[in-house]
Amino acid sequence: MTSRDENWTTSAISRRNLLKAGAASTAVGLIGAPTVLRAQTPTVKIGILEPLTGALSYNGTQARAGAQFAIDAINAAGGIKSMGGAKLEPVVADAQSRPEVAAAEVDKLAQAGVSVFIGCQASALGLASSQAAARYNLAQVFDVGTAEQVVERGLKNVFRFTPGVNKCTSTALENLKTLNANAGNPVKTAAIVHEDGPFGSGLAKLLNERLPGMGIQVVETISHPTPQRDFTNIALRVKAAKPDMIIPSNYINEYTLFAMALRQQRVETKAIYSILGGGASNIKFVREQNDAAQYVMDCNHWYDPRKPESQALAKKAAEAKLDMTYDIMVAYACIQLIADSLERAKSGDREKMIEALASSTYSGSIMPYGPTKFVNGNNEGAQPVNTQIRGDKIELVFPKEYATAEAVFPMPPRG
Amino acid sequence: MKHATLGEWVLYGAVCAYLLALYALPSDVWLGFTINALIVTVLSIAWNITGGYGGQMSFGHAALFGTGAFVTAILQVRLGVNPWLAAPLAIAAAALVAGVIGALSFRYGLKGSYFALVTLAFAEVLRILASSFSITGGGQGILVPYKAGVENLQFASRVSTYTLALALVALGMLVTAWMQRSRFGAYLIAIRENEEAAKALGIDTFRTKVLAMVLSGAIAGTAGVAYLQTFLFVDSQIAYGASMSVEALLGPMIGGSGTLWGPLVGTLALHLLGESAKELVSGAPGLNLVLYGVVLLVILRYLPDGLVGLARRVRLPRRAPAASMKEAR
Amino acid sequence: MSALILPAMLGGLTTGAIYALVALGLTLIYGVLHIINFAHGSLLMLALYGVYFLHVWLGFDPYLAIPIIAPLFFVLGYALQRGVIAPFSGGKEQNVLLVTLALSIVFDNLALYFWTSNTRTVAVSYAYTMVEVGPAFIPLPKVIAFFAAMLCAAILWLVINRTRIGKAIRAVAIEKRGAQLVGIEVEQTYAVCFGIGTACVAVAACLLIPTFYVTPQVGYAFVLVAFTTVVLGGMGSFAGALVSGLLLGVIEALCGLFLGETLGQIGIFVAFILILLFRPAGLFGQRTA
Amino acid sequence: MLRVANVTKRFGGLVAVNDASLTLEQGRIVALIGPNGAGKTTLFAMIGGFLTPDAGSITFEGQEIAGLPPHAICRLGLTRTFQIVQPFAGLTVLENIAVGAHLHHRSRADALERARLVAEQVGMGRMLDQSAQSLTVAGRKRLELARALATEAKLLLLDEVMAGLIPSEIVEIVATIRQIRDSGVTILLIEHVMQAVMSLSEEAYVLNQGKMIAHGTPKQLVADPTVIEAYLGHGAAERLKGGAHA
Repeated sequence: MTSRDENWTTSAISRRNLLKAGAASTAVGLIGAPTVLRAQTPTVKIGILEPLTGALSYNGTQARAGAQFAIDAINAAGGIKSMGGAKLEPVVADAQSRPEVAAAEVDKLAQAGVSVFIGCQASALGLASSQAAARYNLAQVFDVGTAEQVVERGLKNVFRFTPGVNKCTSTALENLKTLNANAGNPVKTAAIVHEDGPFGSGLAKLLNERLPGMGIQVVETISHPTPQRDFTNIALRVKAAKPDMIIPSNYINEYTLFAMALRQQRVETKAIYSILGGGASNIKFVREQNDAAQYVMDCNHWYDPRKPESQALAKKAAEAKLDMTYDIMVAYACIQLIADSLERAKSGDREKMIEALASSTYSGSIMPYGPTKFVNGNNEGAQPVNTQIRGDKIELVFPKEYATAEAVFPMPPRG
Repeated sequence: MKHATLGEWVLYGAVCAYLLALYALPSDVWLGFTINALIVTVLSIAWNITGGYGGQMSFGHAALFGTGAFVTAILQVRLGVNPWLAAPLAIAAAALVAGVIGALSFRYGLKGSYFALVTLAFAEVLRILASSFSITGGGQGILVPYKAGVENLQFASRVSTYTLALALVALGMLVTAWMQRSRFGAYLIAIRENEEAAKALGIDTFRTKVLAMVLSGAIAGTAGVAYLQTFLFVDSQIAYGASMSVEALLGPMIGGSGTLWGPLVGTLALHLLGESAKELVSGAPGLNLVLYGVVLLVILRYLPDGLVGLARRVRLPRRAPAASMKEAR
Repeated sequence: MSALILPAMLGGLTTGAIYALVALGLTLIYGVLHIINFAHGSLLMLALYGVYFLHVWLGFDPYLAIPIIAPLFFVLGYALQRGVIAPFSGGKEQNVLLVTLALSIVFDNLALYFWTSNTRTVAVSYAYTMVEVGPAFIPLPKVIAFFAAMLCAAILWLVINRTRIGKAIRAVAIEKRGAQLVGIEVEQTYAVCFGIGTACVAVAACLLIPTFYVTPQVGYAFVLVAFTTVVLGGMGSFAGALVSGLLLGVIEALCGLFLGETLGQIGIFVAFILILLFRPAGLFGQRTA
Repeated sequence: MLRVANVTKRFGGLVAVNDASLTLEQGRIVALIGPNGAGKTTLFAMIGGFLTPDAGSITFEGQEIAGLPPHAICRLGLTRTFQIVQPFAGLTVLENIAVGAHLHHRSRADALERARLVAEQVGMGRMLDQSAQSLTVAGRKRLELARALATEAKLLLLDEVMAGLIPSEIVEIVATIRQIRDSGVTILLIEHVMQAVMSLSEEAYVLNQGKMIAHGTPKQLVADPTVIEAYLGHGAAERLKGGAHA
């Protein structure tokens, strides 16, 4: 077994606290005698709303782990100093990969008295949860929620720390343009293969609009459902279109099958350039399908691997036998952002949290982001980076200032 | 109609007391939880008409639920129709879809597991269509802008949303109660019990079954509308995914299929079970659903007639069964 | 596009062989016990994990795992029918459906708890060994699966038509009461039947994993198609399951090619609905109503 | 009232009913007899609309009904019962009968009222709240009859309502059937119990291997050699005659 879920005793305890909070409040209502247990040291409750079961449970579980690492690190470093060393206390809730459950769990988080919460991996879940949280003036820091609908609703409690699909696409295209230009523009045609959910579809639309402007013709756009059982056909279509570059955008299972099919059908291209691709930034894919994975490039959420905190996080993840995925990094960074806002707000009050987040200029997270700047809930300081699979590692290759390796573009012909 | 037994009085009394208590002690957690359960209850009531009373076990009620949700969303967002007008149109659309599915299936004599599978397939077809065309938002789904207000059929307060959901459940149960006492209901039950005999007694079984589907579709569509107006977002997976179809049938089957209170009792019980399981094995996601599944198995094993069936067997001790039989005219 | 038709069809045939493999066990269960086994996908998932761990822990090649996994799953299936499905459903068809549904919830989430939702794949050297068939390259494991599907169907046919237990199974399938009267133990036969069906799904898992992955939810990807295959082929017909599995693979491949993969899935379900409406006994079944 | 003319029904290669005809006058009790497998139930199924004849015509009160669906035929006033009883097992006796009564009574109360009357008529007044499942064979046969009667049919097709009953029960049901006829309902019955046929019916048709081989009063028919042969095999009439003389 490679990555058996560790025993998250801390979060288990907090789950019980949540139950207690619920029970206590019921008791309050019933008996009318408010007896809230006070903790010895001041604490600030942070909600972690992730899909821990259901279709998205892998991402959700990883994100929960990342948030927990961050909370442990912050507490170990003395908690929130402006609040007398207050400790962060996670309150974990399972969104079950279902929007209505995500919304209902927000009620519980609010009841449990969280000051802010992070979540919840998929846009559909995040849309539902932030809508519910708006009722409580409760801020939600989005770890991943790329659909632009997230920040188009005018909700004051939405803070998407990571880049959305628009930003990811434009950065990916800029980076691609640079890479292509540096190599003497070998890439002139592209095929897009994307999952048919919110993120893949939105992305494909954008790419079709913008690639031609860069001198790259889109010769094939193929959408597929999740799950898709067989990629032979898609590989064949891609092969027939003879693109210089393939842009896959899907979840890890499909990404794995697609990469295998490309290799099996001997599809030769100059580049596999994925945007928010589920597999290309997943070390598991690299380990298990190493041949198929070589030189695959991805523009995705990724941390700045040179920061000491990043390295400490990587070490912790390895100790916990967890694969280092972007879900962990992003959740970690979101907690960092929250801790910074708490320092400035000097209070766990929800209203003040929203103010503090809205005025944040934080730039100390593990992510390679500029100063935080929320506009309509969208962090304009956020940016994705390019990674590339090299050997058995995922290297950051672009932008230059964070790079751990030189990009190889186009990729060398395969044997 | 038979008289309710002591057990039934206690069970229904407890359910009503719980539902009313939420007004006295409004807790957002419990309100939110119950709103979800009530919306599913409306869908369960729909399923119960065809599945419980009519004996036509559908595995694709998501097709009707999703149509209700999608049509309201499309009318509001794409055509700017007011939700008060969009809702009845969506309900009509769901009824129409139900009628078409029913007419096709019953015209060709599908029943039992064949009917279950064909309804499942219809829901899948709709799911694929919804994720393929831009009118339904393709894969991105449809987000309805949040504009709280009675005129927009959106409620800022939980209590109002709850009242709406409760009213819909009450309405659904009234329709069911009416049906139980009507000729249509008698015919539907007769078909469930023995279709050949029903035909011989002058019942147009095809028409009756299709009508049941239409009625069920309208109610399921109502559930879809309620879902959309509550969560303001729908995509193909939420609307037409298999999980809604399963939710639709679990409640009545656990509560007591073909009974007036079965969908409400069963759905509430299952949602409570789900929550308790979550709290009981907190911190170990997955185990809660294992527990849920195991309890489900135990209910199936020991309560073959559901919770309502259990309640029916609980009588006042001094009243001998024979005596009560006589009284129950 | 036209140059792709033939390779797509060949690809579809090999995918279809997997559908057929998964459906073979299901059609036996459906044909004899007349129940919708919703746990079938979950059993496939469990078998995939079984093969995976045999490979990772003990270095078993997936194909060599067949003689271990298949008997194991026969026992599992037998025990499930005897110990859970039969007693818990009380013999009611609708309850069987719920029992298998509940079982699948239990299995899927046990897997999630113990093995997490990590995607796991088995890296075998021959996954990229390609066989050239006319204009198409087909991965060796898929070619193996294709022929194995035929072999499995043939073996099942022999077991059902040429052995004593097969005779009992057929008798029970046709007339439960009558079989009981002539001294066949119906419950025992049901359990054996469920066991064989489950063993089939285990074999399918061994053949599938070299070109696929496993997660706790992997069963969903196959369960609906498996039902379609069973109905299309005629419940209880192995030849039917084989042919319809292949046919569905081709339908899916061609619809995917011409309608796009998203809309193309519709092909399978439309075929399913049409078959149910116009020929509910399937391509190879006798109409019984 | 009912006229079956040259009706034929084939199942694959098997001809179940072959060019059979019969006529039924209003207000009579007519029996349809014949050995097992003669095609009686198939003929009933065609009259009731459960099967469509391959050839021939069936008219009820001057209207062609061959090929009409069962419920439409029932609404015209022609109701059949089943040889193998088909109760609504989960319902009570009263509810079972009320289903039939609903045909002409939309309101539940009226249908239940009518069902009670019918139950009294067939002697089930004391079993109203018993579940149909718990009834004895005789009870189920009665229920079958009661349900059909509750549709206020003008013509009842009774398919072996006496099979499996003990003699005392047969006496009771014969009386009931006669009473029903006296209330103005015409009756066509399939019956094996010859004693009942003899006492109950005014005329009878004999069906053998799908063909109508004889028609007459029951007395005439028992003396008819073709009928005896149909039941007992070739040469039986001769042997019987010989035996009688010996």
